[in-house]
Amino acid sequence: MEDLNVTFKTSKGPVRANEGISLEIREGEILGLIGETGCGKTTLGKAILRLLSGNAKIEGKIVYRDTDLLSLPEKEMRFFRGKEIGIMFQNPSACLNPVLSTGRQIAEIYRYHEGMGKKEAEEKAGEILELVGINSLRGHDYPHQFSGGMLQRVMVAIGLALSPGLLIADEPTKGLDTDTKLQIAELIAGLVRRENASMLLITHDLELAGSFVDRIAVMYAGEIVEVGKTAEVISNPKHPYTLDLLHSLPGSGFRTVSGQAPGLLSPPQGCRYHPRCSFRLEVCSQVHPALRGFCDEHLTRCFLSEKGRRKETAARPSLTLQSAPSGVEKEGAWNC
Amino acid sequence: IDEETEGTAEGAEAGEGSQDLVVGVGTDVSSWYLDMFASGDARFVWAQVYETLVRLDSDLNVIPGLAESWESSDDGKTWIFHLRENVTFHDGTPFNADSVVFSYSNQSYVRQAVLRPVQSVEALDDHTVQFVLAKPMPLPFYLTHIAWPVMGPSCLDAEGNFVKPVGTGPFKFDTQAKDQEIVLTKNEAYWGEQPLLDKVTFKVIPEAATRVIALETGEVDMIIKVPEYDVARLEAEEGIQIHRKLTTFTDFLQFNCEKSPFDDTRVRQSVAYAIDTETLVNEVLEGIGEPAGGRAYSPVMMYSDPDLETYTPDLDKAKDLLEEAGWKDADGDGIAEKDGEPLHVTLIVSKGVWAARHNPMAQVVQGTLREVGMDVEIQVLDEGAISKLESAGDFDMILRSGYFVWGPYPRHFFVHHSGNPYSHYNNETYDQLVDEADMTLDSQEQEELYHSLQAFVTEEVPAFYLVHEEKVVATGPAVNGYVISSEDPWLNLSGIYLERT
Amino acid sequence: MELLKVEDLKKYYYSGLFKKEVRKAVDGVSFEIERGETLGLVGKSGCGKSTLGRTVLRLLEPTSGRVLFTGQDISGFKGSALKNLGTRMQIIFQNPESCLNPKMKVYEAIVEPLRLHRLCKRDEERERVQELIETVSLSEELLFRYPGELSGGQLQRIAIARVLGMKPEFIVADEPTSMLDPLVQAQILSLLKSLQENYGISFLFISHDTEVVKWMSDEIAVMEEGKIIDFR
Amino acid sequence: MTDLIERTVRTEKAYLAEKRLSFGEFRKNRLAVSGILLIAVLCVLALFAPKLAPHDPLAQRLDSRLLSPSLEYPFGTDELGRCIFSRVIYGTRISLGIGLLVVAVTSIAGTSLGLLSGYRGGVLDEAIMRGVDIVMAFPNIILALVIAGLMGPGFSSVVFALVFTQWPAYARLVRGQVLSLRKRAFVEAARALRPSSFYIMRKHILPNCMEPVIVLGTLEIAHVIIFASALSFLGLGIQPPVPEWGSMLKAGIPYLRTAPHLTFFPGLMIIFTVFAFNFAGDGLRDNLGQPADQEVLSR
Amino acid sequence: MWRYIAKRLAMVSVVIAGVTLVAFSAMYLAPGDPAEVIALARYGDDLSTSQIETLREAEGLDAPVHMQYLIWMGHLLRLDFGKSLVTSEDVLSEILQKLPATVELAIVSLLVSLLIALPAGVLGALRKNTLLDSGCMFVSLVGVSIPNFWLGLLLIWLFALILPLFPSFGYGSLEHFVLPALTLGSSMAAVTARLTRASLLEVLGQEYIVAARARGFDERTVLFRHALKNALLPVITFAGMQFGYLLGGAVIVESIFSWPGIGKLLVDSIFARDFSMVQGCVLFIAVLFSFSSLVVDILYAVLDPRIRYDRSD
Ligand SMILES: Nc1ncnc2c1ncn2[C@@H]1O[C@H](COP(=O)(O)OP(=O)(O)OP(=O)(O)O)[C@@H](O)[C@H]1O
Ligand SMILES: Nc1ncnc2c1ncn2[C@@H]1O[C@H](COP(=O)(O)OP(=O)(O)OP(=O)(O)O)[C@@H](O)[C@H]1O
Ligand SMILES: [Mg+2]
Ligand SMILES: [Mg+2]
Repeated sequence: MEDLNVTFKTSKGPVRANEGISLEIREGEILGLIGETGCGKTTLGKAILRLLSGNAKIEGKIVYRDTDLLSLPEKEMRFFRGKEIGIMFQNPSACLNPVLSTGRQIAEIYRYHEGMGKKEAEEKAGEILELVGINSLRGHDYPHQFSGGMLQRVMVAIGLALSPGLLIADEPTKGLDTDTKLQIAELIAGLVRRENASMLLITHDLELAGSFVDRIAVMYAGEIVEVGKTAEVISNPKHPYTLDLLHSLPGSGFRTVSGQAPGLLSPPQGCRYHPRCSFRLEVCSQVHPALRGFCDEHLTRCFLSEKGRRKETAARPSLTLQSAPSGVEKEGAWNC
Repeated sequence: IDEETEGTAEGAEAGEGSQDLVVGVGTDVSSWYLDMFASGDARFVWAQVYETLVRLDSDLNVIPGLAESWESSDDGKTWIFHLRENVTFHDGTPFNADSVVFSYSNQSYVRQAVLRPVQSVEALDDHTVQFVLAKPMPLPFYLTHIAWPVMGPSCLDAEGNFVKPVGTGPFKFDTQAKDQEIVLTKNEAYWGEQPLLDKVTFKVIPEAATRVIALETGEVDMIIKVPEYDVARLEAEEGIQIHRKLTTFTDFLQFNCEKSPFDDTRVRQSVAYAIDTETLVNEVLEGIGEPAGGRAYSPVMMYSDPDLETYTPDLDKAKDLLEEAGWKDADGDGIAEKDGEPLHVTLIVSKGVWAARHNPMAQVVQGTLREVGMDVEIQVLDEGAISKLESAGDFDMILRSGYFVWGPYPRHFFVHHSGNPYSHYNNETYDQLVDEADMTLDSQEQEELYHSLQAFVTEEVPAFYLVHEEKVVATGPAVNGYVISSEDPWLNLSGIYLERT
Repeated sequence: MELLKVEDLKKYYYSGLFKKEVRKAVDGVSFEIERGETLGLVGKSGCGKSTLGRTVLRLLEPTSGRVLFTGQDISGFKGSALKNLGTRMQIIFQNPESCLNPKMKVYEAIVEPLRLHRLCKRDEERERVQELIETVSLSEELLFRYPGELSGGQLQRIAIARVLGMKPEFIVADEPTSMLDPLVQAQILSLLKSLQENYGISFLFISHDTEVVKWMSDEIAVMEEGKIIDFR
Repeated sequence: MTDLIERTVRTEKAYLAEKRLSFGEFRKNRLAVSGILLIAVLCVLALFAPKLAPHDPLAQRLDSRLLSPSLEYPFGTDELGRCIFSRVIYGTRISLGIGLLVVAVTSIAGTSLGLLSGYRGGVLDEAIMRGVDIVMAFPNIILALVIAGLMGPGFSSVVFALVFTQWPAYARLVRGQVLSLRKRAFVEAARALRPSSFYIMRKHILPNCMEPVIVLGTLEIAHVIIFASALSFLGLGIQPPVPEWGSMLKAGIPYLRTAPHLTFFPGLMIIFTVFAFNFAGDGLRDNLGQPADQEVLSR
Repeated sequence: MWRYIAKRLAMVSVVIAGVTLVAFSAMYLAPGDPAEVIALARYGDDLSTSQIETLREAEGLDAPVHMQYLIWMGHLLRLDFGKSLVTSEDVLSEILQKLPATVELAIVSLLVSLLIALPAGVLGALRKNTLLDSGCMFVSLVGVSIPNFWLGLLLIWLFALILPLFPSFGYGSLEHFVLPALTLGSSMAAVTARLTRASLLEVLGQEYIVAARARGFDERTVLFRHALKNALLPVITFAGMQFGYLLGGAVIVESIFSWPGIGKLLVDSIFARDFSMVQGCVLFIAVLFSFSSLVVDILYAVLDPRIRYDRSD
């Protein structure tokens, strides 16, 4: 993805749900995407497959294995959906057709993509349902007869059915109890690894991300604010938002940060996190920081790190910037 | 008749192919038995299967039918008919006096209606029948009606249920598919002139426009009741022939003479002067028909008075008459008033088969009467509603047709007789004239009486007679030798033969 | 006296067009919740938690069993008593994406209960909505969007705001934070907790996150196959 | 405090802007605007018929019958030499009046009954739906006859007859929609607020099932206008020579092949009306709270 | 479901009782003395009052209305439909003779209308706001605005006379169906097409359609396997109603095409005040109508699994 912008036209003006997103998902990699709710994760996932609603405008470049998806005509886009790039939606109760039995909705995929017979496809559907922990007999049931977690798992089953080259999973484990969650996560990850496929895992579950994901990208208010190897980001977060996020986990004290995510209609000037940031600098409110490398493959969008300073949780740094941010780029001294 | 058709018979032999005629009619035959009236176009079919004792030729002259001759006693109360011999019904049973007795027995509905005065029908011998009446009556005229023909007693089974039509006519009943078609085949044993056709199929096509197209496409060879507005167009079409002849039907505006404003003869006369019946014929009916100008008897009818003075339209006269009657437009709104009441009248039109011609006629009448200051409200109603208003006397005018169904039928004038509950007209002189005419047997006297009746109606206007209708039949290219007859429910197929290319 | 008492509640689902199938989603459940207390409800996915939550509120007619709210059997409630119950017992649904009327804007969705129960004056309405949406950490710019134009987490918080506006005494919270990031989740949960402390609200709190349930609840019930097998 | 006021004012503004905007959207919808314009034209025709019609619609000129359109008679003359243009204009009053009134009343009544039936279910549903079956299976002509007999001819009896026979269509249609809508999650969520069922029907179900009602209603106008003329032949309502599109059409049928303009122009007016209401209906539907993005994304 | 069906079937008798009762009393309220009108139809214009009175007594028309209805009902229970008051034909056999033509025409017309409407509606929805959509819309709006009698005659003129492809009238072979079915079908098709379009548009805007696209299905699969079933609900209702209407109301088309159907029989009988025939027709129409509405309701439940009739959850 290069410099991806997604704007939704609304009655109030454009909502910039994704702004200047450049991100790559490598072959065989699981990339975790975390971030504040409403920051544009789902939008990003849908944008890849061009499934956004009519009022969305996508600009930039999305290249999948040498194909620029955004320039494809709608007809050809179809060949990338499902088989090449699969997606598990976030809201299963709205994304399953209420008048078709779940089994049929899964079987359909096999029949369409693999040309299976009806019988065979239904059997396969049963198998994959069993795989996500649902009795295959329930394939005859309709979505409204399923519990929230079961629908979630049906979504997973549908996403996995084709073992796509790239899987976009939007919170695939929400609403599942811990055991099932792990089981499902392992199932997905296992499959992806086995097929040497890639995955974009959108989640709010940092623990899950911690244990299954190769790299993590953190989003805030429509922008990527930090990307890096999982261990790096979790243990050594560079952006104050990532840090706050980690602190807010129930395990680490449930600490909350005051304030609310900015509206995407008119995001704050400068760094978008600055109103809530506890390390706020003067420049933060004026200049929009760029995403840059902090150390090998660890990028962040924060002025603090630009100076190569590691944040200390306790101290409030009193740094001032000497030069304009545009000049900072050339600075090569990045400490790891 | 014999002489006329001889020549065409040769033509038939020369003609190739089947002699199966297809006729498009508007309604099906719902009843084949004499306990009910053969309504609508059923009579055209009956006319092929059944025959009457007395018949009319195509110009409405009385000629022998199944009865070769007849005579009456001097008082006109006893009628003796001498029946034709060697006639057999379609099923082979002989036609004789018993079958006549059967046909005019008490179970035939005519005995409850117009033939009520008949006290007894008896077979004097095998081929002589005697009708005894309660009052003098020109019975043969009545017996020309095709809805009251002679049927074979064998049309009933042992229990007295109707099984199938058994007549003596030139064609035999073959099959019937309800509301689709009736198939008749040639009666090889017909007593009269042999029909040239082998088979006649009547197709039921209720919609006139469809009937016309069916003729144009050749799906049928002949259609009856061709709409006036299609006549000119069809005439111009190659191969299609239009046959027209004046009939006994006359459209008329019947007044409610029992209530204001039409209880005043002057007001009725004013209407008569206002309406230009020639315009009606020319502009509404495309020139088909003959303007009546108040004349009750169509010129084709026996006793129609050729010298009768009819109305010529005169709006000023009409207005004067109205004014004389007290109706004057005082407030200048174009509507006359009397005692402050505006001249507002209702005109009832039936929604039935006549609607197509009566609707525009009624509107023209409305428009015309408006000019003399009469505000006419048209109400298009179904028969039930009309009969209700009629018996309650809750109307001013009715536009109707068809009382004068066929031939020299003396009963016609009963329509305004005070004995008729629907007449809404009370005039002793008139009643007397009608009764007298009905009972007179001497044709000289009859003629005089009927002439004076016509004059009376024109003068007193219990109804204003508008248009004498013309019967229009169209035939396709294959049809030869058709001669149209004035008698309307009668369809004369005797001379027809087909030449298909 | 306990605020809510559930006695041997059963809810069976019948399905099948021509042949009957019965699914015993809730099969004889009894529990009590005191005022100001939270009962956590955990259990494997599909064990009947949501069904229980909805049946307790009588959104589903129970197959059998009783639900007593402040000592009264709510199954007999009608008319204004039932209407009144609306402001006292509420539920935050598990699937916010389908729980909002697709043709109603967010503002209308939040204001709906307020108007319905006349919980505030007409002229204070807007202010109240503003307040509510901010308590769930959302920006006001969302107010005039349709549900289809919001993210999962935003929908979920709107569902919460809508319920909070009524200041109910008892709330069934069916995985109220499943779509929220930890930061916001912490905010919302703290909000719920502080509301509980200030107003004595009781919760039936359904969640899969053991940490969260532990943090929220006074007591935890464990469900399996439609029955409560353990109280912790 | 000032903060609070400011905030209130702000939302107030937003709210108002919102309201205005939806009107703006409406205006943007070209189809809807053209629909409204067409309706306006019809209304002008109806209101100012005496000013606009070049001739007396009832004046017969038997010497100039069946004339083709000309400068003097823009739409030609009919079988009695009346100016079809003037008749068509005057006909707007009656046909449009009947069409609008009947469609308005039936759609409202039918929709309400359908809502009730579908949402409440049980005996009420059974009763209403059997009522629907009875009315629909019942031959309309009998009804027309009875009304004609009891009420006599007149505008109101036509309207009554039409309303009585046309409502079931809406009821059934709406009920079908309601049956599946009432099982939707958002309805259950709304039920949790414990409003009256009336409220749920009005606020949550109705807006989501208006689509077919609007479609049916805007198309029914044509049927109603035509049906009204069929009734006039039973002595109900509009009697000749009053100009009314349906009757004009019918009276012109015999001349379909020789003078097609007799049927063409009244037919055209019916089509015109149907278009007007359909365009407006489509606009209305798009503004009924259909989120802009709920549109198909095929490009 | 079985129980529901059984219940509904039982309800058919209520509908029958309802329709026939209403029809019976309405016929009485209709203007005119029934005996007189019947006599008029039986004996023609030459009526005498005694004939009317005899008829009134013979046919039991002198009994109070409710008694007449009860007597009729009583006969009906013994499956005796009586005889036509006007023609003395056996009501049952007359109806059974005409019913097949009506039902056949209704079915064929319905099929024709669906064959026109569904593709038009679907195309309209898929190519929303394109020329094609506007074209479909234009045609369908014109379609509803054209009265049957006009269209019917136009079709006859075009396809029987100008291009002699089909017979202009009659009933029998398959070709006879073409023009009447087209006439009836196309006027119904318009509404159905618009409904399909509107309903499909609504469904196509749903999230699960996006989800189906995400699975890589081509538009055809999305449409036929996913969207259409949802979109069909209102269409089915409407088609069901149309079918019912066709059973009793296609009078104009029947008479234009000389179709020997029950619609014309009914109307003729109404005008002739042929009570027993009217009652018989009304009864059959009501039964068929109830069945079609039951079928629609069952189809609902089959198409939309959320709809259940037996138990309300
Ligand atoms: N169709 C739309 N029209 C207008 N705004 C939209 C639309 N869809 C989404 N948005 C806005 O775009 C932003 C990003 O939404 P998105 O669904 O991508 O968030 P998300 O990161 O997935 O959040 P969550 O974790 O809550 O699911 C949100 O603020 C949302 O309100
Ligand atoms: N309308 C219905 N008809 C039939 N079965 C249903 C219906 N709704 C739910 N079920 C079934 O009832 C059982 C319990 O469902 P419920 O939604 O209560 O589970 P849950 O505990 O909330 O699960 P989750 O944690 O996954 O949301 C499930 O097996 C589900 O499939
Ligand atoms: Mg999301
Ligand atoms: Mg649940």
